[in-house]
Amino acid sequence: MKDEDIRKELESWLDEHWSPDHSLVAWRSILVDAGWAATHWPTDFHGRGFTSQQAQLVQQVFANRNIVPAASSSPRGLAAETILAHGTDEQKARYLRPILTGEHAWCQLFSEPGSGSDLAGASTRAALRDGQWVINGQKVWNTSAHHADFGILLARTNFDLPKHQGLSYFLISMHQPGVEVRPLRQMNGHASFNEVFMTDAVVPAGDLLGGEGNGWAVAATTLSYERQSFRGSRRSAVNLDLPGRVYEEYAREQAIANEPYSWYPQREGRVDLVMSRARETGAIKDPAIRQEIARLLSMQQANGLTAAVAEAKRRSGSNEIVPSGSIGKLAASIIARQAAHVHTMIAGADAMAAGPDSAVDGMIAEVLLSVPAISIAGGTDEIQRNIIAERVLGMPKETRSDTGPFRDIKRNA
Amino acid sequence: MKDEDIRKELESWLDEHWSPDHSLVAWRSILVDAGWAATHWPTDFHGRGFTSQQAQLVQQVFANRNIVPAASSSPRGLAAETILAHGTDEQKARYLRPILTGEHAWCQLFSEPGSGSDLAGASTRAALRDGQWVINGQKVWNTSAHHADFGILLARTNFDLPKHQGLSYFLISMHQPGVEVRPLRQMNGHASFNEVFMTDAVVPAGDLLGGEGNGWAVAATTLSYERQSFRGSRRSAVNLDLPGRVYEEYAREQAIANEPYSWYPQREGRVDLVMSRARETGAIKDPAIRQEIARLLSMQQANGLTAAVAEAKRRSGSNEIVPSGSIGKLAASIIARQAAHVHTMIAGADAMAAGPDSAVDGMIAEVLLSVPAISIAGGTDEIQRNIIAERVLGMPKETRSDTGPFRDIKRNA
Amino acid sequence: MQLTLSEDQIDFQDMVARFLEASSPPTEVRRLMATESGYDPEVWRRLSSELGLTGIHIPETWGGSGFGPIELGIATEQMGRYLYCGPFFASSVMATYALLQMASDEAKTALLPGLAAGETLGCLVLDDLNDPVKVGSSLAADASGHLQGTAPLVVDANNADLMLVVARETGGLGLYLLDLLEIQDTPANGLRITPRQAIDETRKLCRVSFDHTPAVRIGDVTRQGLNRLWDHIIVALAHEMIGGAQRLFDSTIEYTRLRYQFGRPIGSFQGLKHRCADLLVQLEFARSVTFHAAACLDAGNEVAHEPAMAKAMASDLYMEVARTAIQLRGGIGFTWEDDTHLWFKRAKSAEVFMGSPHLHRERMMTMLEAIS
Amino acid sequence: MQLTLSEDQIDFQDMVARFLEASSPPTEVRRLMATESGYDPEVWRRLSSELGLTGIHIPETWGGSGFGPIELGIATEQMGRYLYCGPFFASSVMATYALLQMASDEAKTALLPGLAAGETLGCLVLDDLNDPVKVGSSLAADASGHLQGTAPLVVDANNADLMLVVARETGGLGLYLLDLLEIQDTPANGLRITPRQAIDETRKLCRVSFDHTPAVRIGDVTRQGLNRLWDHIIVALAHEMIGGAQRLFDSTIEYTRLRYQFGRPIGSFQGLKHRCADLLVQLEFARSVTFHAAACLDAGNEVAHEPAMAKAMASDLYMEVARTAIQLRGGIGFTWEDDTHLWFKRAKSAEVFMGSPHLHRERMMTMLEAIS
Repeated sequence: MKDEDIRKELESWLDEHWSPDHSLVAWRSILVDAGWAATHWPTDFHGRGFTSQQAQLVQQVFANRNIVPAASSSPRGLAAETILAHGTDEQKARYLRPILTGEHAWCQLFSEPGSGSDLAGASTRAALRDGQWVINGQKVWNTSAHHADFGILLARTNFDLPKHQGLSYFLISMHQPGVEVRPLRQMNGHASFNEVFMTDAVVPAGDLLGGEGNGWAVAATTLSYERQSFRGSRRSAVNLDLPGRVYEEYAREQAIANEPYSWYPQREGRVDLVMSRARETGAIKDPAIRQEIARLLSMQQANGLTAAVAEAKRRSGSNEIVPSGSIGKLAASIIARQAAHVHTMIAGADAMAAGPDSAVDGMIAEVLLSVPAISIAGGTDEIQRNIIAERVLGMPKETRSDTGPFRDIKRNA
Repeated sequence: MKDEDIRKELESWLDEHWSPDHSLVAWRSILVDAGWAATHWPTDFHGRGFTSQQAQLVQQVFANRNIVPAASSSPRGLAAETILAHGTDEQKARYLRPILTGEHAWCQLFSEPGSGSDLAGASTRAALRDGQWVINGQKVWNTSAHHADFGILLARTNFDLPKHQGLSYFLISMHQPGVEVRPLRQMNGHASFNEVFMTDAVVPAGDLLGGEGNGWAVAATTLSYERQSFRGSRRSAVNLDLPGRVYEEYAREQAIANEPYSWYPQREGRVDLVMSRARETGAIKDPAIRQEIARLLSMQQANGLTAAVAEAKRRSGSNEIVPSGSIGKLAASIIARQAAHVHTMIAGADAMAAGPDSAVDGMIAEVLLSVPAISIAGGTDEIQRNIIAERVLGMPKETRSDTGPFRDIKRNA
Repeated sequence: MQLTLSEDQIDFQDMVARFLEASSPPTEVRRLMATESGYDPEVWRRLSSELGLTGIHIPETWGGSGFGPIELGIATEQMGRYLYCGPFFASSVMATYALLQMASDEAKTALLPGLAAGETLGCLVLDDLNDPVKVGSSLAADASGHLQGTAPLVVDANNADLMLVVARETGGLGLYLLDLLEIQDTPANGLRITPRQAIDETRKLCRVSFDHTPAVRIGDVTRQGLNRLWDHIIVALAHEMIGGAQRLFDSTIEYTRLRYQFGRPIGSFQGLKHRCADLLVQLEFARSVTFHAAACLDAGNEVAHEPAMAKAMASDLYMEVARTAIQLRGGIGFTWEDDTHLWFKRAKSAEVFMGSPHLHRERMMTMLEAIS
Repeated sequence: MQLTLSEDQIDFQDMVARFLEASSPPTEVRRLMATESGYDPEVWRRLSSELGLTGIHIPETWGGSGFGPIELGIATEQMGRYLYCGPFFASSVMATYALLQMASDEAKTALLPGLAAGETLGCLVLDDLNDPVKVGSSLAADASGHLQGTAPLVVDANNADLMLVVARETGGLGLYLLDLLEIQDTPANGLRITPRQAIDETRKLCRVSFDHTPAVRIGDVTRQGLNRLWDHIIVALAHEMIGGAQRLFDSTIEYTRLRYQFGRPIGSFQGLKHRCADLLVQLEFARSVTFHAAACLDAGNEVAHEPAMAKAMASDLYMEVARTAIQLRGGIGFTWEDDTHLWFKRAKSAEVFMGSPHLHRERMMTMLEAIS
């Protein structure tokens, strides 16, 4: 199908069906029924089998016309793509539609306190009892778990197999007595994450995804989608300040979805504020500070260029090894650290203060207390360096200490 | 014996016997015969069994009166102490005296091209054939090997034992056809070291030291003496510019002994030159350079203080864990690197030039081309960091990959 | 010059450590930092009267024990280690040193005994906390001793009974006293003490402003004297930072020994080992230099670069240790629940308190240039 | 703006690489660096006439191929990689750019074709190689065009047929020409070219001094123009450094894979891995910025901070890679026999050539301030 044909068909369909007076769910139901909610999905499941270029074109039309799209916030999207890839027809039929309409919110239950850098070391236990899976264990770093209806869960069904082989992947209802969600406050005062405690929580046999013992392969699908969304913007392309019920409800949904990420720009160091701060405070005249600003802005621009070059090469289908996401992630960490250093130098003693009456309405203080997260979240700097060294540079791996049956591997109590 | 009595006895002995008109060997022979050459050695072997404090007192008297002492340059001293600790009476009788008189020069044959950081991985082969040891292999980093009469040699007598167990320690004559010494030029133009190639070189059965298979234990004695001499000055305490045959011969001996070390101050970065260079060039006015000078001088002073504190604690017999020599070694490396950085900043484009008509008669250029050695020689920075982490901080060791029979350990071809 | 602690000093250090170990565990730190005053009066009373810490560096004539910067450093080092919450730094370090070094004998006699006993609490108002050269740029006194202007950052002003103010005056700077109990009764005194939110909640901050506020002039302040005061304060601060850094460092090493990932303790990974080894070198450096700076003050050296050097090194070291302490703990180290952030925030705050590292390196160079 | 090399540019790069791979192996580098001229005329002839490198960035009017800074950068990057020994940087980069940017059309017409063809060799005499602002401080021309003064560091002056000199004159700076073949015949010309020992023996250095030496004025030099010339030269230099750094980095990674200690390849030790990963980030950064700087020049941007940024980053990166390359090789890396030091010396020399990193960071800030 030609791009122009797609555009024409969609535009005329929208002319006919779009109205800001729908409820959010009603509008998205119309979208799903007409096959415009997830056009890159297969025709059997709400889609049109479009290529990702075609799907992007569709999104562009929605954005241009300022029309509310199907629900796609992060953990929701990861769940949908993973179910699409590994689910049975029954699972797809049951779970995909309410994800697109926004009726079901999802969360991701992978990380555990005992296995932060080592997802495959999960020790949450899933045991089949009386035809259903009984789950016991603790998960952590679960964004939006307190708003979620369902979770994608990585748990161990066999402790006698090597660690990657004993894992299974489940779709778990968050609304049950065995699941307790507690907010987890961070050192910067925000509480963007949760801990999830599962005590004899239950998953019906039909909600095992991808088969017993295949959890790591299924999780790999989720993680690969997660990495792809790393560079994407979290902000909706739609202007939310328009009249109409669907806009109001969508704005509310977006506010909830974005709330955990409000401090993320600070976590990256707010390089954008550096020059104006240096001018306001007069720090721009301090040669020692100028050196550090120059280093920071150099790295920042270099990182942007490096990413643009990688993107250009990817698009041109070049065979050259393109530095992976790990380089960008490690770079972001180095930049944020230097930004915090520079903001500290610029502020001087004022950096002792926090809150609304401190520099940039407390934003500088929030930077100083948020940057330590960027070198940890989503894989520590140390893990990124290992990946770069082994996968990009081809340096030899170390002998592993975590082979053999999982139960014999030394791990945290 | 009281210090005062020692001093009196020595002074009156010296009054009677010392004369600058002796030949060097003749004077040292007199010293040895009278037991003043190595007073901390046992009475059976040229010594008086003095404590190290008493021996220091003796040295002090020699220095105060500007009297030439027994021969003691570095590899010679290491050989003597090791023979004293592990040798048979025959070996001691044969080798110790000519070391003290200076008639025999020695060199150390431990490092190999294939095992730089890993002395115990030596693969030079020693095989017993017709009642004598036949040596084949290559050694490297052998200071003064081209002036040496004998070498202390670490070689492998058994390739089927684990690596530390198959080594033996030999006393080898350098004057034989199977031993070839080649000078090894460094990137800074100096040639302070040699490579030594041994092809069917021969060691009489009686010159195995400490028994077959005990090489690592014997080498440990040598290495411990080597570490102790790390902080000591290499310069003679004696004024060499005096008339008299013994002074002339001693000056010649010292010149040969010190020649390989002439660039060592440059290897350490010549921090002493920084302030004067900064003033002369006007770099002292550059705030960015001032920051780096301040960092350098801070580290330099801190290192001096840290060493002084450690020394004070050692002397007071404190039980506190005193940061080991590895910290000092690593610190020296960090300081030298920063010194090179600072000298480069100060020199600017002038740092492109070298030789007598460049800065400080070429000394700055020599600094820039010599500092890379300090973080390698005598144990790389990486090895020092491992030692600090494991022995000082008690962090857990990694699983070893070099256990089992030596012949099965992966190593360089 | 003294290189190591004497036996008496080690005993004193142990005593302070035992006291704070019992009275300032993290649970107490968390409880107190959430209060307005930020301290426990009973602990303060014992620290002052039983341990005599508040008067340790005050001559016996004025009710102290007559020791000096080394002993004060021992005390602040332990306070940094246990993150002691209370007005010690404001009152016993800043205000007391200001009196000792700049006040008239009359004022010393009147005020030091109360501070030595911990019965009165002082604070020191400086309108700039970055650089001694800038002090006096926005706070001035007129000929009748009335103060005008603002000091944006004053430690523990909310807890103070008396306030020492360095203000610009015709021809220079002067030291002024406000008795806060007394001035409350003065109508329209123009004094405003506004508590401020601080990055480090264990150390209370206020904005203090004066609008024709009556004060008493109690001493001359020369630029050299102010530098010297500054140096005394930053050496006590450097000790505090060393104490905090050591604690974080020790606990981090311990953590790497006990925490397993990929089937082995994370402390066995060479990447972490090398980082910790480098930190140890930095820690030993900063510690040696800080102790030496105290010894230089103790020996009465007039102008010395060592205090600036110590502050710069201790600041860089503490931040680096704090950063590493969070990093090696991973996600858990970034949580509120974990104690690491309490020290991290102190490290960040202390880094810029009384001058950032680059500023002290510049100061140090100026002094070194002057010497030779 | 261009982000990646076009196919034609990649072909060009491959061609240059193949040529240098064959003509500039380390054995040749070692042979040539020990000679006085430091280059092989036959290789120079092929590089000029067969590959056309000497004229790559010269407009076709003057005998070149009409490409720009990107293509020149491709060439110098490969020269850095293979440590090509020859007067390319002095003649084709420095002297040619000086003519292109500052000379009169008449002078261009007279001189550029020879340079483009590689038949004449030029060099550029600047009395300061640190900072464009300082150029002209010790070299002056009088009204009759006689030069007086000294330039302590001139690259390849010993090989030059013609010398371009930036000299102070009444009211500013001017560009002067000395035809060295011609001037030999002038008695008492006052010109002295003294070869100097260089840290990097693969790039020949001389001291050049003038004592009432007759020269021809061929162009105006504004401060802005000089800055622009400087920026063109340092971008070509940054490319050269990237090429050298990449070569050292690749060979070092390879070494860590093949070298065994303690029964395992040293590249399996995490300490080394993390260090190499950090270096790769720096390398990618410096490479992106350098290419971008060339693209900015190519696009004709008037004042841009990118050249200064590229020089600073490439310098720091190259030194860090060079240091690591020696360190990870251990003792062997410090020997003359091993090739690593050849690149190390180029790295050290290039670090300070045409301005040290801190100086370019300062320049970059000045330009950034001017923009916004």
